[in-house]
Amino acid sequence: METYVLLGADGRLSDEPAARDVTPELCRGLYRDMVLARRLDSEAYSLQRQGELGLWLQCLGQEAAQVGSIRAIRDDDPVFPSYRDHAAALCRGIGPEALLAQWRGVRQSGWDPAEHRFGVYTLVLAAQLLHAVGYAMGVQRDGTDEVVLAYFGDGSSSEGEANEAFNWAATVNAPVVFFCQNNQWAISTPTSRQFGAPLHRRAAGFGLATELVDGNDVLAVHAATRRAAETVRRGGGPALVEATTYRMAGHSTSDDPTRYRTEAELDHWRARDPIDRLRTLLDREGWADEAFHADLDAEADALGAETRRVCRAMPDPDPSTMFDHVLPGGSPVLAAQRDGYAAYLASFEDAS
Amino acid sequence: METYVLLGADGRLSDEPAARDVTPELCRGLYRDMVLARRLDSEAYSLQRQGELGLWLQCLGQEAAQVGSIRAIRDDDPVFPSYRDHAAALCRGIGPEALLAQWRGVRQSGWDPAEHRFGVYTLVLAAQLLHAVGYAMGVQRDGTDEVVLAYFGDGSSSEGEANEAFNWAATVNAPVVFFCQNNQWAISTPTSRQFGAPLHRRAAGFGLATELVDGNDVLAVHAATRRAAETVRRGGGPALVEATTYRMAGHSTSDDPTRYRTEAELDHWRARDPIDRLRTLLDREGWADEAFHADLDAEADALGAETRRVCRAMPDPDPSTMFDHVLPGGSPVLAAQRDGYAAYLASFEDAS
Amino acid sequence: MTTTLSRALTTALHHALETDPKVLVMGQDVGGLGGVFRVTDGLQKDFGPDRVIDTPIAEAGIVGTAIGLAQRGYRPVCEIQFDGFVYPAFNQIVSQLAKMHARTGGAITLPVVIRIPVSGGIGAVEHHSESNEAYFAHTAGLRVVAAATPQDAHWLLRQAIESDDPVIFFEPKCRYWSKGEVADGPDLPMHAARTVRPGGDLTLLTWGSMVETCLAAAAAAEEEGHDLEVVDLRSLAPIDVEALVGAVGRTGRAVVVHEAPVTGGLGGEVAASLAERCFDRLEAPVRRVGGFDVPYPAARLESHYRPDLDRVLDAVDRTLAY
Amino acid sequence: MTTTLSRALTTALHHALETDPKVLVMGQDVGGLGGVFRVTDGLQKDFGPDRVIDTPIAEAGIVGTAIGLAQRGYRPVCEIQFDGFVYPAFNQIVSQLAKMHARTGGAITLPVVIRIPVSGGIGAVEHHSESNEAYFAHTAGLRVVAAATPQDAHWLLRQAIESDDPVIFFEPKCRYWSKGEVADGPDLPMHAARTVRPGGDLTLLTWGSMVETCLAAAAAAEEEGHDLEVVDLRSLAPIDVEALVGAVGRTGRAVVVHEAPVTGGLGGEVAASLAERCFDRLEAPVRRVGGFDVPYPAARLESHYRPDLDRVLDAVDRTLAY
Ligand SMILES: Cc1ncc(C[n+]2csc(CCOP(=O)(O)OP(=O)(O)O)c2C)c(N)n1
Ligand SMILES: Cc1ncc(C[n+]2csc(CCOP(=O)(O)OP(=O)(O)O)c2C)c(N)n1
Ligand SMILES: [Mg+2]
Ligand SMILES: [Mg+2]
Repeated sequence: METYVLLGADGRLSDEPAARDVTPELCRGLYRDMVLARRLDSEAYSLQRQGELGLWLQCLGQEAAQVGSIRAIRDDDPVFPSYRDHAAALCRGIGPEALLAQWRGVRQSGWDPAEHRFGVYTLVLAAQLLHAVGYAMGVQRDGTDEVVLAYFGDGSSSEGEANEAFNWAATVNAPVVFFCQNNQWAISTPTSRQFGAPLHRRAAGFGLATELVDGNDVLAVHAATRRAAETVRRGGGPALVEATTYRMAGHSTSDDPTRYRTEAELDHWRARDPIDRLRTLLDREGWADEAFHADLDAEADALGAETRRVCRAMPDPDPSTMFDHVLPGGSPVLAAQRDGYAAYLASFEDAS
Repeated sequence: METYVLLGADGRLSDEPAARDVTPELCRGLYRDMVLARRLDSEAYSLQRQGELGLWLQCLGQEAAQVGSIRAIRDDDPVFPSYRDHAAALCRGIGPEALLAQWRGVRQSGWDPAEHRFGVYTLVLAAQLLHAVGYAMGVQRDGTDEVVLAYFGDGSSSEGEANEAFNWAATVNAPVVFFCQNNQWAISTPTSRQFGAPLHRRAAGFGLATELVDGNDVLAVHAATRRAAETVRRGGGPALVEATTYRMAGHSTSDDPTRYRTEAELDHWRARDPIDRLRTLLDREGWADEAFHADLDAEADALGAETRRVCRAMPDPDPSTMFDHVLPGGSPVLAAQRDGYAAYLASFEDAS
Repeated sequence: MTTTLSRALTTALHHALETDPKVLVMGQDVGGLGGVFRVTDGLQKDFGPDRVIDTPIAEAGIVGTAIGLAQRGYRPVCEIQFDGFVYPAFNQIVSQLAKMHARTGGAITLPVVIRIPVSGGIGAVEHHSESNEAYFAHTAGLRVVAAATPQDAHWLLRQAIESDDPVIFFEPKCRYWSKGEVADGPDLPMHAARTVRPGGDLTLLTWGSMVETCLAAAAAAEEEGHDLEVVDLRSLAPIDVEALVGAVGRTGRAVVVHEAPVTGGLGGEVAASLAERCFDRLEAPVRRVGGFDVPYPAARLESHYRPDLDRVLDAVDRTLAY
Repeated sequence: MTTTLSRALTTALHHALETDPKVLVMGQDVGGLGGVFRVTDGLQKDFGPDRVIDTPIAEAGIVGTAIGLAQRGYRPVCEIQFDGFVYPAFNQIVSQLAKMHARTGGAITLPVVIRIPVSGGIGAVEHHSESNEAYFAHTAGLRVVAAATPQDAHWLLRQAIESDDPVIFFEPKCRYWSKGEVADGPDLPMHAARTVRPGGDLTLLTWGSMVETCLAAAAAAEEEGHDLEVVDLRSLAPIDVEALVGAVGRTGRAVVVHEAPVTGGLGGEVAASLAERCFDRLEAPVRRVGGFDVPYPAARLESHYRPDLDRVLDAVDRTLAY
């Protein structure tokens, strides 16, 4: 299968039929999404380095894969993300406070999935893929036409649960698009030690419709995901999109990628930066004027400032919240533990 | 992919090149293996009905798949079976006592895997496939040329662990042949509710070499498995053979297959009986004389008689054996429990 | 109505499917076959394959897709075919099902019930007789219940399905065919322990398959003049600790009985709580009777592995004699 | 030699790889990266990728293939990246690894070690701070050990690798960087508890990450004139019950401390055993200090969730005052 490309590494549009659907508005919108995501990502990275966040996993380099895919589905299509999908989350209106809370350690998740139709991050690899399939079975039973989009990484594809999800979706014809951001690495493990055949081929073997797309080409990602989603929406059965991209940063702020990959490899991918590539097109075609860029810079600066502000402003949670929401039906044992701990804490205050 | 057939349902040899390797000796050997297996299977079934066994899972109808495959590998090639692989086990010299012990409830497994190069039955579906891959990694490290054969069923292929095994084997190029007896049913669940695309296609997607073979054609199974095993042995990477067959009996002696499948379906498969089919060839070609059949009948009768005898002769195990072999390194806690229970039992004898 | 425990479950499922269109039943062979224990018998015929779902053989898949269905507003009741086959789903249960409500600050509720036929006593082959309640009872975020009678089987299951909590629902498979009365309504909430038999000399604390054994032991002890109380915990998480403390506070002597290996079993939790809370009332150590610390043995040995009347009475005698 | 706990593990692995060609190290990122905690740092360089194996991300696969390798005569030491990621392997551990020796009547031995960085205290995100020892300690057929010091990290690991038992090996990740002495030889066998600090007034029973906390509590209590004993269980299955009974038989008072949720935790087993075996010697109920029955909370709350010096002392004070 050939990798689907619309916008070459040189920033030129191919003569693919889908290129005709590319409009200046679309490009400006996708460009804005990517620029804002990169700003949030780099601010969060800095905040982690300053000790304001416990950990951060950058989406640097993967903006096209995320923005292109989420902008290709409807706003009411539910999304089941992995944990590095900040660009996609931003597109769904999830703000910096919600995005940073988990990594600051003040909450285990940041937003209400129902409000944004965007699930909470899943740190246990591949678990969300089965949830997506189940949710899609619900869509089938409700007789509505949402398409469920589920993100995962190349490394996660080796988990049994990922493969159960592919198989299950194919068996019940669930309306789900599995979207793999194949960023070449799973922490220090390259894809060559993760699978023996390309993932898109495996997916086809399970009976999924497949797309292999240049994940740093936001237009190709957009077109391929749209194609996949529309097939699914028409009842054509589940699909898998494999987007070839690259994790430009370390796995997380705790990682030291110099231990396992070369500067030459990074250079190769730097030349394929998804934002630069679209910028080249915008510039050549004259689709974005100076005012657009000035506005966008200002917007990014504002997002950066807001990110820093809301991050530092997040207070530590009250200890008693630990006992909330464990069992919706409540439990006397838990209530006793909560009250006991409150009394214990109060005893210090009494003492002092 | 077309199903590979050598001996048609009408008992005629095809003009495939591999048909030239078919010798009378081979046919007589395979025929004998199948006939003996069927006898053991039906004796065990009767013994269960008489209350001598707690449970029995018949291999009725699947003799060709098992005999054809295990006879296609070397005697020193290790095998990781599922739980219905009595015909294969018999070929490895595992006798009726060993085969029935587990189902009589006197032991949890019947034989020493090292002695027969045939693992114990695995009742937790698909778990053995990962063991097979690990064992094959050991073979790689030892630099020897065994090929590991691992049996599993159509239903088991939906388990995450099965798919981890396929992927892992492909990734590390493990010398393993996965052999699926696709007998159309997993208890009451037909393959249509188990996967959305044929298993052999999925296997190819993982990067396994694949064969799709008529599982009731013992000659085709033999040729296909041999082909697969030789590719693997030459370092060509792991393979999967899917054998299309049919579980002629219920899932187990506890099952009532009339609840979920039709007499017509059974009739269809009765006409494809693997033993009858080879018999037709033997008869037409004159490859087996009356003496051969008379000897075989006698041998089968003897096996049947031995099966009944050894089954009934198996004594209940001593309660203290329950405490043996829990931890090779031993444990004072366990020793205390064993001694305490022995003393407790003795207290009844003292009392009486 | 007098019925078997198995049938009491079937009618509970039937009622739930009938009254709430969001309720689904899913699992291996639950459709045409009606499950290997026939608990779901007839349900697919009445409610169709979209509500009574024959799944692929993938336990993580069963629980994982149930979680997704619950997020979509459904109330899945999953069947795991045998106790020993729940482990492939352990990750989904422990890290996803149990934690989702808490980790989303209450934004997601997962009203999923996982039915597990549990424990031994039916002469089964390996992996078919596990008593694994302790794993789940130690997992924060799960409610764990064990039915011992048709009445509880029916009403506990209905309560479990109606509850918004994720519930692990244990069905003692050796009791599926036992008959009993099912009343017109529940007599207790889901979390309450039940005094199955009052008594003043010693309290037997138990659940699931061992309730009947303990009742038999109490009947036998009565003939020797001992008045044993039997308490069925019913709810294994959270445990109705106050009820247990109340009971043992009165009798001053207790024996905990379960099928799982004693070491690390839930009996330890019960005994430790009682030893702490009833310290001054206890006249003898709380003894535990349970399986040995060995894998469940071959069927011909299971009568030695599982606590029976004699082993319970042995512990009772020692405790009374202390 | 003074070294960190992490380094003490590395040298143990290095020694095992060097002396026994059958020993393998396998797990996610154990090769070039040296593991996320750098415990396997440098091993792949020294022993090559066939002996220090970077695996696909498939925990069932890691344990399942290790079982196969062990059947072939190898001695795999598996690394699970974090405690919360062992659950996908639970089926292989509980139904295969733990039972294989018994179910084959001893024909198959599986000398597999599973290393698990465990417990909290490092400000991690969810699923990275679980204390899940109770699941394994309740599983017959497994040996479970917990290292608390560099000395134990090194020697327990070497003993675990040399042992033919399947061993779950817990490493307290908050102690990876703590330094301590590693002697030239083991001072105790794998199954023995250790009295880390003698004392006559009360026994603190603990393991893993909490040993240091208990020692600090004992030091603080000393200033108030209380002489606390601290016992490190080390072996969580089987538990060295006789040693615990001996200790508590002397002091008459005990507090069990662990990070896992108290309910159903291994502290219940310890407390129940002591309450039974030391019934007449106990002058106060055995108290348990542990995590609450809630999913491990967000990092900013973990200091409230994990037992600390004050919570231990609170339980000590109540027990002494009883
Ligand atoms: C079940 C499980 N095992 C291991 C981990 C530890 N882990 C976290 S991220 C990661 C690599 C994931 O790689 P990939 O799926 O390619 O996603 P990427 O980080 O590249 O976006 C690993 C092994 C985990 N989170 N969950
Ligand atoms: C993990 C697991 N889940 C469920 C079961 C219960 N079970 C036993 S056999 C079986 C059907 C297996 O079908 P298949 O793999 O096709 O093998 P067959 O019985 O047809 O030979 C099921 C669901 C099991 N043994 N293990
Ligand atoms: Mg990746
Ligand atoms: Mg089958």
